[in-house]
Amino acid sequence: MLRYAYYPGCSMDTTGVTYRMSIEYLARKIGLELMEIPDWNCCGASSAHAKGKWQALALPARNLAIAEKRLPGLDICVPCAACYARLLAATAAIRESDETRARIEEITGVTVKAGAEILTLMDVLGTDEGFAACAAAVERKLTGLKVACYYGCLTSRPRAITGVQNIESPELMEKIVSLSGVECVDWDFKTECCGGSHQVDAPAAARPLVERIFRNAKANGAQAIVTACPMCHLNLDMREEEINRKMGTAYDIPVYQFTQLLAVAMGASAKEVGLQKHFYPAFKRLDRTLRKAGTLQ
Amino acid sequence: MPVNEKWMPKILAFCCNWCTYTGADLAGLNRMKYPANVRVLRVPCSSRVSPQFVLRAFQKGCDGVMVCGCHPGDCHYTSGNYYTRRRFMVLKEMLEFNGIEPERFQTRWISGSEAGKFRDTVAEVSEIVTKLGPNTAFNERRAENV
Amino acid sequence: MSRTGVFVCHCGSNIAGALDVERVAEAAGKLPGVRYAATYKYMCSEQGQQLVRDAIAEHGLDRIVIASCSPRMHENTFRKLLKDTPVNPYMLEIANIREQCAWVHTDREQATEKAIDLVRMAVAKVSKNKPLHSSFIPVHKKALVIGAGIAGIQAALDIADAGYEVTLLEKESSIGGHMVMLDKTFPTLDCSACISTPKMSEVAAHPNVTLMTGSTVESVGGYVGNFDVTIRQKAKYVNHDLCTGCGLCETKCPAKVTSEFNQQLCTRTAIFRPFPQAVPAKPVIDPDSCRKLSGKARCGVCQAVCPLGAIDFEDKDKLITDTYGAIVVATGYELVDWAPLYPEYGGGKYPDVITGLQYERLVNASGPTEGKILRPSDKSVPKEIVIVKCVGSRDKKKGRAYCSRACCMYSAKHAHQILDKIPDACVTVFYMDVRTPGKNYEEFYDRAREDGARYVRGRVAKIFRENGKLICRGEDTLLGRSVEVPADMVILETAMTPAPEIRELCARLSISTDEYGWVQEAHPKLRPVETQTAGVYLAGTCQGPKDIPDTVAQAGAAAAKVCILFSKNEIEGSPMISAVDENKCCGCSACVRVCPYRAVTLEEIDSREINGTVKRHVARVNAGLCQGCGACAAACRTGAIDLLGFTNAQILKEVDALCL
Amino acid sequence: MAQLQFDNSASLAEKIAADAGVTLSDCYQCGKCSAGCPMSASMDIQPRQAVRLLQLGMADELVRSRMIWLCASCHMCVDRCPNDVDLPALIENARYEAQRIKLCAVPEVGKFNDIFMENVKNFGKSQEVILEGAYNLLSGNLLQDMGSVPHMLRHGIVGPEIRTVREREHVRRMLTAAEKEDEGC
Repeated sequence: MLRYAYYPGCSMDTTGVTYRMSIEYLARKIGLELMEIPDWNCCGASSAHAKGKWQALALPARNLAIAEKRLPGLDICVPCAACYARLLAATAAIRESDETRARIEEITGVTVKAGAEILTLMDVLGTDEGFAACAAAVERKLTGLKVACYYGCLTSRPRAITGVQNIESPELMEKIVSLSGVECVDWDFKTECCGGSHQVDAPAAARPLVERIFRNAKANGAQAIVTACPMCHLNLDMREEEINRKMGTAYDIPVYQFTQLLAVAMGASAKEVGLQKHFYPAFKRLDRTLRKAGTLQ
Repeated sequence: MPVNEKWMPKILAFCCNWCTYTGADLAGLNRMKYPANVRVLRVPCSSRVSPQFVLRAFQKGCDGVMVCGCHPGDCHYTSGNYYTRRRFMVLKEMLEFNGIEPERFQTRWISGSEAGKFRDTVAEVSEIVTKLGPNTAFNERRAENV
Repeated sequence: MSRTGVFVCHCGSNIAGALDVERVAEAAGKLPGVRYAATYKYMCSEQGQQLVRDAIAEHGLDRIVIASCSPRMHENTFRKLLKDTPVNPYMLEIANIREQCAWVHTDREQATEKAIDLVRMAVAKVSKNKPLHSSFIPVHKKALVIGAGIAGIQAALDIADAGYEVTLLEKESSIGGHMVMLDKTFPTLDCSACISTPKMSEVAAHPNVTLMTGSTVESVGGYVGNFDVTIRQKAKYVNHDLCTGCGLCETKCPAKVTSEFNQQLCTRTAIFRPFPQAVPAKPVIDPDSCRKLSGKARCGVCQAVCPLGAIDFEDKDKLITDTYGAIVVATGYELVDWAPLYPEYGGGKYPDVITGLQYERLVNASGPTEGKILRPSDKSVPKEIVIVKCVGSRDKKKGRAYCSRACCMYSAKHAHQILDKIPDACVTVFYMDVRTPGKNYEEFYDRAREDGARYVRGRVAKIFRENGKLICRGEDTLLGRSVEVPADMVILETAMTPAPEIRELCARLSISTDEYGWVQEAHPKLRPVETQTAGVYLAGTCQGPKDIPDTVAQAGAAAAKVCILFSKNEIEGSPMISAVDENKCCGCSACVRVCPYRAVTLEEIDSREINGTVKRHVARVNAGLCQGCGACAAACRTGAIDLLGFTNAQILKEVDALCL
Repeated sequence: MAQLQFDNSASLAEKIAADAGVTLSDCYQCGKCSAGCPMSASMDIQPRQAVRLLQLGMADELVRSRMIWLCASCHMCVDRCPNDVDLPALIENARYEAQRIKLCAVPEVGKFNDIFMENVKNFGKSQEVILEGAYNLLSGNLLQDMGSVPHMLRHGIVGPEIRTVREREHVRRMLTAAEKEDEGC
């Protein structure tokens, strides 16, 4: 049964709005039940574990506790990579030592067992059932569009707690997004970091990271980059023009969430997946692909 | 021997010459330290140790007995330690049947290069046996004094 | 009543420094049956041994207990001493009061107590010892050498030159191993083929050597001096007696497969010789790639063109059994399969990221590019080349913590060759340390730097292709800055690992390997070419990574050990083997079943009973096969079969003594 | 410049290593971490040198460095390290020690984290608009990313709406308790 507890994360209603819209469209289409954790709080992202170890564990622990009480027996689907990393780290810490669990329960005032598995949206759609449901729901193909699948760092690292075998070039997103008919190029910056929050608080140091990703994607013939995290999407999409301006590059690579491409392949219109909300114009390339493929709605 | 506060258990360790005895020697070469209440009895292979010897040791007043050999698959005589493993699984039940705490009898696989493991095993077993106290269930000599 | 002598050794201060040796001797003096007890500073010294001889004569001793270091050290020394005294060498017991007492206990009182206990156990045991006499085992003066790389070839040559018969096995279709793949060898840069092919032809032509290629060991039985070994020789499908090696069939064969010898850089035909100077210089057919044999098509072209009718598609594997006195394991190494271990170096998807051995084939005149360094992708001459060291070695995360020893030197050789052959080449070597532990090695490394190789200290984190260049990301840790070096070709100096089937072979020879699969030598410092199984010796990289000079030295040492064994017609077997008291034996065959060496058999005997003679079965021990493990003695319900030297009586006495 | 002294802050180095669960002697300074670090180009000391400072008992220099604030904790270094040295954990604990003595060599990062956590303490959730606005004010780069604000407003990416957690008092209590716990050890 495609039913999971759902932890959207703070950016889903703001910078991650296109991700939310495409996930909701997708979930409706394939019958994926995402039961939002009631009254969830922020996972702490990169700031909590910069401030203190127990602040970093307390925030996600409360969410785990609510999910265990209100949505028992369901694994937790976490579409945002940063939230996934924090919930996973808390789960690992709680499972690893009872002493940690006791101190967390003392701090948060709630009992937490961390029994539920923490999954990214890719994991969910990568299961046999999820994959079959997506395959069945695809109505049109985006044939001819060459994309570079960008995972970012937190969906695969640290391997000790994510359990991902190949942290250098995973294949999961390629497998899922190929359902939409796009062609995935083989490139080498799949899991290089995009700079995360440093794009805001250390822009001079962080911008080159994004430029490096665009450079390798372009060098390998990518016409678009596909992400699976609101932070990665924001950092690539929002900074492309500024990089072209300041670094004299001419990248013309729109950035899509993998759920947007799937949704469009399942018949969603540009508006339904929020293409107009992108910082770097994203409508033209998809529109031309669909026209060439003769399957525009 | 009345039980005084610093009571030292007497533990007999049958050690196979090719692996555990070599490991014990290596522990000596590396000047590792471990409790002095274990006496090693050298046998060519752990499969030479008959259950009779173990029962004799307990009967005569040993507080703990160990049978140590090569890791299964590494036996110098190819299959000796398979017999050891089977024989002493059965013996453990018999000891329990006779009222001897099974923890007093330990079988361990220690190779010729595992000096540290030999030291840790001796320390661990002597701690176990010290906690269990003197072996009163099954020994003639102590029965007379107590 | 036994007249035992106890000698407690000071061992300088090793024992005397940690426990009260005088008190141990004094306590020993009071033990039942002890006639004489003394201590001496060095029992194993000449004077110490003389003390024993005098004491035997003076006090008429018939049993000796030495309380000293481990029996594994000096039991033989004292046995040899007793040989020329009236006391039988096996009327001796050693109490280990050094490695297992003085050196491992800090409390002097407890150590002394333990030493006294150990001496009491030894005295009790020796009271039940009986004189034993060695049996003698015939030695078949024929050696088996497994693996015909430079190690196997050298060992076989030395044994054969000593006048003994040798069978040299090689699993590939030609001998030569990895050395013959190389172009030059360090530190003298002489050509590898020039120094190994002569040895290959010499060993092939040697009257005492039987060369069997395409052969592996199927099973091994018996013991030192009498190993009966079954060898599987794979079908060659070419009758080498008829074939003259003209090579016509190779030119006509339509099947093309990647060449293992040339490290997948080019193809070979199904009927092939791996390289021009192959020994034997006659082709074999690889059944998997041959269209006819694998059933893909009718083909049979080679048979049609062969002027001598040497092709025989009906050829079958042969199993040959023979008896050998000694076995030398020289199975060599393989390079680790780096691609699945290093996705960060491209995981094998970039054709221009090659291994050291692939480079050796490129630069080798008989290689796929006739010695011109051309990069595999577009056969162009690479100008910027990066050499990455420690790929798979010194990397716990990738499963191998050890250093592969030879790569520091051969990477300097690679750098030198590139700078020599490609005029304006630029070579960057990423290293952590450069280890030059041999004669003229450091000078060789200096030359590589003088030639212009740029050594950057730092381990490469990532290799990726961008705009036609292979970008190597490393940190120059001496500069403290991260750096990206673009390259046309990258050479990975990958780790050595043992040959693939080494674990099965070692199981058959009942010798053990370490966690990585390197064969376990008897003693890393004192017995590097011997194994725990008498009669089985080691040579070369099967024992651990090493370079050619060490390999050849070890091959000579292994050959010497074989010759020592063969210098005697029979060897003295240990007398500590099982013996059967036929009166107690009821023929239940429990001992027959547990014996790992099939040394015990049931024999029918005529037994005189009250009502006349009766035929019944009793166990009988073959003195040659029995290795003295004692499994039978522990399995025997009636105590009929017992292990001499470790009899039930002796061990029970030792147990009783401990518990007084 | 006074001659370099080792072990000028050895106990702090040991504490950082112990808290991070790292055996410093595991690292043989091969540089694979620095080589793969995406932020290494703009760091005053390389990731490898951070471990070197701790090995030599010079934690003080690490705690004052910009590097520990520029690390994006992407974990590329630990997942490639041949000896499994958990460098992100060392850097994290160096940050905690820096905060205990009120040090932050890259003030913008410190401010960003403080504002972020204030938001979470007040509302239970991070508020992008307040985070962006307050950060610009406090960090002094008033016009940073202002160019894209019209676009974000027009498309409802950011807006006046404040999303809060009903039990945000519980979140506040929880975070205050956690802060005390963090100061303690």
